[in-house]
Amino acid sequence: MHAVFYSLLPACGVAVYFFGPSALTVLLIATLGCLATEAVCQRLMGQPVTIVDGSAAITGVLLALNLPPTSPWWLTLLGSVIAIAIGKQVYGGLGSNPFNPALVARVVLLISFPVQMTTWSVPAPLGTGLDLVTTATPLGEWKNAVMLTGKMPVDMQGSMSEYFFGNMAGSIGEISALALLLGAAYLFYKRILTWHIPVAFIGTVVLLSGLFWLVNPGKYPDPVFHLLTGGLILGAFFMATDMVTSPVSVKGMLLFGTGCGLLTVLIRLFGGYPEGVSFAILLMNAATPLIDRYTRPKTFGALSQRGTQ
Amino acid sequence: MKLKTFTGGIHPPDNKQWSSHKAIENCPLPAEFIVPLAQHIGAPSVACVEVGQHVAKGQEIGSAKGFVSVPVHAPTSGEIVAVESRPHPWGTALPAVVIKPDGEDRWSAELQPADPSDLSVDDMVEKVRQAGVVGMGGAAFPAHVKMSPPPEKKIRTLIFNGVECEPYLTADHRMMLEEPERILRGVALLQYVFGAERVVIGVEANKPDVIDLLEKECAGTPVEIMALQVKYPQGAEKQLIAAVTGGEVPSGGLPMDIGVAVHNVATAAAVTDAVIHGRPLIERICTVTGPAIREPKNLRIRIGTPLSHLVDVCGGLVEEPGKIILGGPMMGFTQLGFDVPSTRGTSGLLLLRSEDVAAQPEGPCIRCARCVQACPIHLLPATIAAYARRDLLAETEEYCAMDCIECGSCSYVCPAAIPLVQAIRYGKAAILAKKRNS
Amino acid sequence: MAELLLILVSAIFVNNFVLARFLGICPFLGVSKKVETALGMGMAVTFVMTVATVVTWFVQYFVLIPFGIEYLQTIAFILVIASLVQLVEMVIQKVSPVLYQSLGIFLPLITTNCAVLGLAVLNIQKDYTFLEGVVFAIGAALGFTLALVLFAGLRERLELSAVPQSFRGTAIALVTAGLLSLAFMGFAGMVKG
Amino acid sequence: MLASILSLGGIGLFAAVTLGFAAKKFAVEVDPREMAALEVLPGANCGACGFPGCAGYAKALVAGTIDLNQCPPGGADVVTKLAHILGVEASATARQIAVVLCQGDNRKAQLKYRYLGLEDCTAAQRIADGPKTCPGGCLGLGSCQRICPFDAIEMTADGLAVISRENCTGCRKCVAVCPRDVIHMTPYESGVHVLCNSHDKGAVVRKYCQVGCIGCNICKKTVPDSYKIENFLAEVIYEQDTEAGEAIAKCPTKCIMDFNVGYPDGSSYLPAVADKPHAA
Repeated sequence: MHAVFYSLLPACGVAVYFFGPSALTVLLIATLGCLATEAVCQRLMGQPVTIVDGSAAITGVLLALNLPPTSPWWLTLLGSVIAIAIGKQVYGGLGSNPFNPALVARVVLLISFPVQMTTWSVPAPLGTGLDLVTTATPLGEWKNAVMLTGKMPVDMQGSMSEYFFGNMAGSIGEISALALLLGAAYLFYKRILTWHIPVAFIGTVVLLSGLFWLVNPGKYPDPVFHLLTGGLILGAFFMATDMVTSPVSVKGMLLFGTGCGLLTVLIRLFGGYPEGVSFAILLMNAATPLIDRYTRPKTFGALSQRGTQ
Repeated sequence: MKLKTFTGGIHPPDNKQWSSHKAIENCPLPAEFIVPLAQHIGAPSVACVEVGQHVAKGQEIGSAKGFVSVPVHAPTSGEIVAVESRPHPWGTALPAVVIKPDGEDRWSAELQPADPSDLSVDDMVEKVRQAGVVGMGGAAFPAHVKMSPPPEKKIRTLIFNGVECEPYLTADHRMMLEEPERILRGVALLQYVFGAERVVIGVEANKPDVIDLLEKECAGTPVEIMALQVKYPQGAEKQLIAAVTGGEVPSGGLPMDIGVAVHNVATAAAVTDAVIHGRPLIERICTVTGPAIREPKNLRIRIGTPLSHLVDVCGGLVEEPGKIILGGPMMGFTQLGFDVPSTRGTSGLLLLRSEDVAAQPEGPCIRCARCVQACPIHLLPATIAAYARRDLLAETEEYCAMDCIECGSCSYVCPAAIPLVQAIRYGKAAILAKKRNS
Repeated sequence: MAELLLILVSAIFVNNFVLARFLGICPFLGVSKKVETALGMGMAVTFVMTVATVVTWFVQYFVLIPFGIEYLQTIAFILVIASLVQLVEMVIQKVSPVLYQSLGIFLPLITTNCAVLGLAVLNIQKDYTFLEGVVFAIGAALGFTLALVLFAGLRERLELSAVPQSFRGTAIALVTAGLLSLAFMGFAGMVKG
Repeated sequence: MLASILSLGGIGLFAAVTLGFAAKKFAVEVDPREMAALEVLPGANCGACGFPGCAGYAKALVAGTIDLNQCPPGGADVVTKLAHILGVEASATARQIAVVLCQGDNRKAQLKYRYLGLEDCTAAQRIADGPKTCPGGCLGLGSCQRICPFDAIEMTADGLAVISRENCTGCRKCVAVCPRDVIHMTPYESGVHVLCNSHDKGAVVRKYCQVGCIGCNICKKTVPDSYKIENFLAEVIYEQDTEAGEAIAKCPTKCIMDFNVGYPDGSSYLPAVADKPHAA
């Protein structure tokens, strides 16, 4: 559990570098909020308080990484209460929740407070003294352009390399692909993550968006754009791979990842919301019990595939 | 050259360094032998001696009851002191014959050696049954039953289990190193009984000395020596068959259903003694090891030697043991004390210190699926255990709890220290009980 | 053809009858304890919805409108649906008593199931042609079944989690249903519903 | 106006005809009495009547293969209702409740080994006959408490099962699940019980339990017709237990208890205020 916490630190570092103190406050409020909520809930239910295991802290950081850098303190606090109380403790604490708590909070906030949740800001690296100017995320920009003109926006904001290092608008954790990949590599090294879900997830997104891109390059962005913008890498490596809410068998994980990828592209290209990763993962979390039921590994010496009854 | 193995399984530290270099020593006779009448799978034997009667070494003191049962023999010559219930390794008090050795250790006169060439297959199976030979790997299943498969089930491949994948234990290792000819004659006898075309001795790659020796001994004979990847539970019957032949024993079926038979190397040696020398199974190699014993040893013990005697022979205890286990740490039986006798299935006595068994409190299952990857039978241990603990027996059975071989891999890898194997065993027992009642 | 596909997809995902339009909530909560029962209920509702749409479409355009008695629409539709449910109930009791036992009261309750009546009325309001109406019905029914089976899978999983005493049963089911419809909000706006 | 009547009437008629035809084709005869019986039964599906749930019992009742008083949770009023439905004369049975015949919690009784594993008596019993030295004592791991459908059993802090006399409906599920058979069915009226289930000799019992019955016969001497001793274990004769209370004070290990006075220590249950009349 603590290893996952450390693997998120690079992303937080980049966020604080680009968005300055406001990102730091969001991170602190979210993490402390989650820890406090878990302690209160467990005390109320008369269970031993287990915030030391760090699962609430991880949910807090993940939630913060999903929020815009300028989100007000009450929004973050409300998000952490929802994540822990409704997302996890109501189901009985660690291991019992069917949905990823951080994503539950993000989607609740996105739908309840659309304005605050979509005020993005231009990254102002520390030392340049720029205050944060509000702007749209690359995905948001693309969706508005398609809505209005039916075509790609003419002057796309920033180039691919900038996206890679994080110099683009987006929620705190989404911006730098490099920092996230660094954290994920650490988790692979510690063998906490298996490759199945991220590879299936990202693979499906790249393939499908590539297909659409080939069919109509004027309208649909290329796969690399999809990869580096929005919450794909954060979602694929840290959100979708949350063990509690993802399938147990290898076939199940691959199916889960593919499903997430499919839904992400569908929502991004045709849906109402610019960012589809959160919804895709939540939907696949809902399908996990069924996936587990029908992708059981074949029992040793079983005559037929008894798993699919 | 990639070594063969099965899918799933775990890599626990093998801890064999305590005793793997120690030659086999004969264990001196204890003051008193307690020979349990129930030592094998199947109906326990019935005492056929009275208190005060004088018996010779190897004389039958408990006769078999039914086909799946074997007789029990006196480990030495001496006087029957009692025939009563005594503490038994299975945890409860069970009937046993208590013998006070007279020190002469005189073989019984009726036992005569025989020349295998003029014995028919049935004679051999009968001699093996009379000698009380059982599977020495720990399961203690009567060997003569395995040696008489129904005629339509032809055994094409005969596998000898020299894997010994259980950590700490080195009994088979030392026996293969020091008494290979006794084993190989048994192998030849069993090949004759089964008429198997292919004979394979499976040995894990962590015993290179044994592999070289056996390859030298078996050069020119049809016996194949196969080095297998070091992985637990390689020694489990179904897993060994999958590793050697690639075939899977059908769920709920037996190895003979796919034309295979598996015997422990020590069982082969016991068959030699029974058929050629006419001697019953009254002794076996047992590794006394673990951090809590002063001098770990590989002892040739007589069946029925109390554990307290084994501890004294190995120089006594370093400290009060946290756990006393008969067999290995993965599938062994935890004992309440040392006043328990050894039996035919006792492949080792493991004494762990208190800090070795620091119990971690059980945490919630976060579905990390490590147990799913570890399970050699490709089950979902966490799901089965969860259903079993809530007495949802229909789902427990639906998720194939009955196929579980209780090897302990899932409990070993579970980061939340959930007693998965105990929960599954509880589920299996509940399912069987429900079947019996309905 | 693309038009029909759009209706189908929008009925299953975008405007899911249970999770987006919030119709048919009582069987959604009542019959979702086991996946098999949920599937059984889904099939029964699919049959009733499809046939009901066909019949109500004819009743609307060949009986109510010619005679100018559109005001009787609700009564007529309920009459048709009720008799269809009666038929389904008999068939299921004969074919699979186990399913009949597990569905229990919820089988006859399909008659008053707002999803079924809602579908029939929506068909008329949207002026769907006969074919569009049937496709819409199949889409709605599949959407209902999808939501029901997903929810049954989740509830079966909750059987194994340590839900606190005060939340066990319907309480946790309602929370989970809320989160499930939250997830389905992702499809919002995907197709002009 | 006429059009609406005719059209609706027409649809109704058409539906009626098809349903009539279908009803014959898919006819499945169900005895209405079975439905009525099912309504009356408590529906706890506890299996005390020996049938897999109330539906099975209702079917057997209508078939007449079982008498009416086999449903303990239903008690007397269900018996009378069933008699009314089936038109049969009913023989009411005396109310029976379950009692845990043991006081040896983890402080009073000795443990054979430190048990680490499933919080379940049946699971613990499979390992060397359970962690408690006493062969018949309550293991206190809560199997009975979890299975009781009427929430009538609680576990004291020191691991002893105690059954509330008021909540227990006598469905016998705890008796079936207890691996040590320490829960016995006793008449509701009798509150006095010998709380021990060990047939070991007195000297052996003293070694592993402070409140065990040592078979000293004092209770039998004090109230001869209320107690009987069977190989070193005293037992109340419930038919004549009116004076059984006198022996409580005399028992050397305080093993006999009157549940109308108080429950074993550590229990949160309180005895019913009104003193229950003893069986005549």
